[in-house]
Amino acid sequence: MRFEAPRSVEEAVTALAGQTGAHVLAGGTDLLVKLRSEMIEPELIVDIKRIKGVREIAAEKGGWRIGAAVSGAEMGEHAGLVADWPGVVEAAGLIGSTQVQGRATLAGNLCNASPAADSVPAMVAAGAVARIVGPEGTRDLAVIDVPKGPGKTALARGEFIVSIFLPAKAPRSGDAYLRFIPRTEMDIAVVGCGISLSLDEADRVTAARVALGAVGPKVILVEAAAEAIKRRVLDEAALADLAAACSKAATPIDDKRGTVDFRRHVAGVLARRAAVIAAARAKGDKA
Amino acid sequence: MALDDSNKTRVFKVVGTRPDRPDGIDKVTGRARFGADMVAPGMLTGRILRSPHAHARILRIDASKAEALPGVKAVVTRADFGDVPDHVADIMENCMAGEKALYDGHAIAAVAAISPAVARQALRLIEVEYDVLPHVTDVDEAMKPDAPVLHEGRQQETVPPGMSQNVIARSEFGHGDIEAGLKQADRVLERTYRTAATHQGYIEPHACLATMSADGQGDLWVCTQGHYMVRNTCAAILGLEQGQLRVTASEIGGGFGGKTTVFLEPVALMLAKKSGRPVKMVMSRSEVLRATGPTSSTSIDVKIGMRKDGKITAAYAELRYQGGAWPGSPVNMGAMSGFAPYDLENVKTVGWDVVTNRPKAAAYRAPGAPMAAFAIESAIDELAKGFGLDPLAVRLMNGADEGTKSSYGPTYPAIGLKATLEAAHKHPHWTAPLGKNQGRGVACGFWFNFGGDTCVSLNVTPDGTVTVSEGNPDIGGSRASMTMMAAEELGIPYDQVRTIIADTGSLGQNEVTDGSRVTFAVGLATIEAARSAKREMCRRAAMIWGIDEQAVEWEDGAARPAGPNAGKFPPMTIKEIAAVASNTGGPIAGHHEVTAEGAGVSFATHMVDVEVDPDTGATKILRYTVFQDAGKAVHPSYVEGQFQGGAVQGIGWALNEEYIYGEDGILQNAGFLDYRIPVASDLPMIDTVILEIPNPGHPYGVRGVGETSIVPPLAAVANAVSEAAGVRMTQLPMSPPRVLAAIQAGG
Amino acid sequence: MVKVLLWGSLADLAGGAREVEVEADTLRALLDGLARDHPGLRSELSRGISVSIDGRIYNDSWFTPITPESEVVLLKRLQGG
Amino acid sequence: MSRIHVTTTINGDATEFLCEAEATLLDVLRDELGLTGTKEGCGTGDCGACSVTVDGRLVCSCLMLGAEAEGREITTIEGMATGERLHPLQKKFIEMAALQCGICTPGILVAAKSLLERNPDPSEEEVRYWLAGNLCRCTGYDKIIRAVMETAADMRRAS
Repeated sequence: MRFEAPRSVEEAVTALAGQTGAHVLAGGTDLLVKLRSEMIEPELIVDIKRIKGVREIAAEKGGWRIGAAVSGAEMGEHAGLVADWPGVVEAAGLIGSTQVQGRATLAGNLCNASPAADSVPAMVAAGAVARIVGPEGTRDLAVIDVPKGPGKTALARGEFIVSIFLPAKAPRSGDAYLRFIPRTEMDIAVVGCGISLSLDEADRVTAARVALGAVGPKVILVEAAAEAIKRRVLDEAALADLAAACSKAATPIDDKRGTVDFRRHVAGVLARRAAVIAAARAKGDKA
Repeated sequence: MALDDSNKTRVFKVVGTRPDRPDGIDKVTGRARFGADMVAPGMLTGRILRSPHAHARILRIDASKAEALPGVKAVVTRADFGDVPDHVADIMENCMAGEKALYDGHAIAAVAAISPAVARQALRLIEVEYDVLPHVTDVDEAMKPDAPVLHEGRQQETVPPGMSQNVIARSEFGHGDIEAGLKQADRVLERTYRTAATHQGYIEPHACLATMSADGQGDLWVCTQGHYMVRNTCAAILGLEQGQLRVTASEIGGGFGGKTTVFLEPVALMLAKKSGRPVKMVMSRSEVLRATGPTSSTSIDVKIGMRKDGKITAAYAELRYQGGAWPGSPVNMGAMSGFAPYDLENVKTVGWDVVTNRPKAAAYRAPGAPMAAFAIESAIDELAKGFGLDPLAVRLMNGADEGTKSSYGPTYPAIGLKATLEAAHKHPHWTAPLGKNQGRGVACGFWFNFGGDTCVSLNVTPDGTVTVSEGNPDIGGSRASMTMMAAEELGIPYDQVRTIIADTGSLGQNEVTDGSRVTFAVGLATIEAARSAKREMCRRAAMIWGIDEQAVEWEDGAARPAGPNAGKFPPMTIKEIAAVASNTGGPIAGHHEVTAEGAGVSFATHMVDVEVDPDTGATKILRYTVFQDAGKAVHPSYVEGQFQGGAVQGIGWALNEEYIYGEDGILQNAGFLDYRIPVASDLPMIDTVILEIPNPGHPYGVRGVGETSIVPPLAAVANAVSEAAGVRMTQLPMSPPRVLAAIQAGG
Repeated sequence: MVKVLLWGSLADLAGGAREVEVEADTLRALLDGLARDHPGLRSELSRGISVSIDGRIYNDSWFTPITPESEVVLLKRLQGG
Repeated sequence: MSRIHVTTTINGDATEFLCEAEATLLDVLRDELGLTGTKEGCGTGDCGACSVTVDGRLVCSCLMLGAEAEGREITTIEGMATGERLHPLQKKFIEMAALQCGICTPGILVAAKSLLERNPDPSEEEVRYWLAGNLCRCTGYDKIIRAVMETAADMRRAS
């Protein structure tokens, strides 16, 4: 196995495209576990952290461009990003321990393509877009279209994600992400739910995106859940409809982390709770 | 000097204080050397190939390609060991499979190579041909007559005919007449409880470094709870003389019973022997979970009759414990301990020892007792609450006391159960208000506590300071306790004594650090060693003074003339006596070798408040208080630490920890990600109340404290969760899916 | 003679008696006497047992004194963790 | 296999080492540099025993390649005391019996120090969540949390 730490996107693309069994290293919190357990045996590891700009959070068109090597801890320390997309920041902040937070990245969480990735439902709810570079140049792809199934992504050979873009936050909008785990920390999500919504002056929902994690082979954007609350004030009835839509949309499996029934039910519970937080944020309440 | 000191009136100077532990600085600076921290020149890396099958016949092992790989210095399979004595045959089988692989992770072969990478590659080159057999991992399934059989011919004569060969033994304990007792009850509760297998979960994986010379001399550095056990077991397996194998215990990063046997050690010695080089072996976490440790999973039927005033009229339990792939689950201890807190006229327990295709159960803190307590304390709680009675009052009404004939036979001397219950009853925790979705649970627990072979050597240096050598690895501050007891007995300051853990060449046989024995037994031997040194120092002073040695007494670190000579000479301090030791007969030492018997039993009552989220089934521990009898707390901080640590391990067992096997018999959660031990944010502070009912079998009244604390929490948490959720939980772990399903089914 | 209390399933092996009497003044004499007088107990005795004498548990000490007044209870061999 | 040459700073000392591409920083610290105070409990980032700081950021050294250390500043448990002067956390851990077996202690001390550098006045909940990635099986965490809180209070008073 070889190790390279290129200084430019071009060098990185050349290295990745020129070698079968090449893996990208950003935070490394998934890659090194796989390496250690002999799940993968790379020929080449390309550390992208020394590429200019990948460790930066930059303002762009009213939104934020987050470099592929920005860690969860760095996101949590960025006041502007926290103010606009607290749900995404919290979701990233739920990945692993404090130690893992020092390294783990949004891009890595996305490319690992785990159905249970915490940041992905939050990014999907936020309408995030991944910027992908590769031998054919640069392209932008909605985050929801990046994972294709467990461990599978839409990235071609030689391609990697160089940044994630979170769009400008609309007025009177807010986002939130909640997950369920058996302990209070250190677990993989049994169910995750990200919600982004906007309210009018009468607190009626004008726009909403609801995404579920860990209840299907990849993140699920639940259109029916968004429809269930649009044009409504988030009262008990609306929240119940939201929860029901999420439970219905979930297509989970039984495994060591949870059962089908549990996941379906809790998908609704989390959606309801996350919606309340997102709505409070949209109203400007401290939450 | 008699053992039975008047310890009730004794005023201690050092014992009962909280000095800094002697190994503290090493452990906060990273200097302390644990199992994996040792190196030797020319050292090789040893690694083990493990079975990917739960149950398979090993048809052929071809290691020729691995042996041919450059950098590979030795390959070992079972064939290298030959026949071993009967008493270590099962241990040998567990360390290296013979004819069959009996569980996922069972060791099949091992290599020693010049680097971890070469060793890894070599393992892949070993070809093993398996005939995969049907497997069974569940205890109730394994008892069925048509279950796949692990061993033929191991069933004991206690098992009725016609049962599966997986049922190894049946045992029965108790007294009185259950049927007659049940007739006097106003209610008879019958329930079946189940608990999952859990792992000791020590943070330090097993590790050792072995060297072995052609002349049969070996050295082993190892993290273990008992290096004398390692020596004796390895010597038996490898056909060595015990005296030729020197084992040195590293610092040990937790054990909780899981390091009371060997796994890697005989293999490392064999690799070292074949390669002629030192071999270091360190397990990965996944190996630790797949192939060491766990405790039994259990299935327990309880039948208890209670009068409406709370009096238990009859108590019966049938306990089925699977102990993994070989006989020896801790079911007997469960069957003997479960009803031990109670004074019962009619009590009976039946225990079944069952084998399954899982790793061999190792001891885990009060082996067998927590599961039995979970079942029995849950049933008592349900009955008490059903009658609208105070569950603490019901336990007090039925509680065992001095003179009670215990459920396992003996009559109790002075014991502390009722003291723990009374302390719990008057503690503010008991009457604190509870909120919505919250519940409070209590439970009692019992443990026997052990003694065993123990040696301590105490030397007075020429400057009058003292070294204590003992043979039990310090797993949680025992060096401090020994130092304190030596200082107490000698009447000198704590900082004048240093305690070390000696290797197997330096002391006689020592039982492993288990059974909560160390502070009791090693403490007892330390005190006796100090007393023997004191007698010698009194004799030296008498020589100097020219008086009869009977007329000298020891007080506050000095020999003083007593009786008719009192005041005739100024006292001689330990330093003054030591300074002239060469002139009065030579170096001064005391030693004591004993099979310590007479460990006092110990009881605890735990109280816990929880909140259950009715929408997700998640449980939050809000408040926790441990009430336990310590006999005499030598170093109260470390006694509290034992209470707190045991409680939290029990909380993990109650809520989230479990071995999860797939249909294929493969362990699905062999890592700390999905084997979920409690993390800091899961818990509140764990309050402790230390009761001190002296053990008459120890000079200072000490009782073991390490194990009892894990016995009550499973039931205490279950009783609290059941109250909070409004539905009785009878299966562990009470993971959120299980609690939510129970709420939904019950509501 | 010393009265020895057997646990339930051990009693079955001794012909059903929960209590047997043995001529013994030490633990060793007790164990030898039990094996001699009750051959059915030998297999369990050889697997190792603990003995409670007046409420204290003994595993190995052969010459622990026993008197006719002692309360002697056989226990399954105990193991700690 | 050619080894990678890495120049880095460890506990303030300029350090060079050679490592295999797949060697983790933990492997390098323990096996190449003899800094065995950093422990391996799991190798998967789940136990925190291998905690170190890299450019002031708390990480698991088992989840970082040795090669990534190039040009970074790394601090391990061995760098916590100054000569014979213990860090206040180290002193408090001994005084309050916040360790039993001691295997998790180096990682917990490194993590707690990193917390107090960022937040000199953490709540109990903040300490518990910050340390959630540091498993301790012996203590039930009680005395650890208390020791960190008390050290924080002492350090606030002293500054």
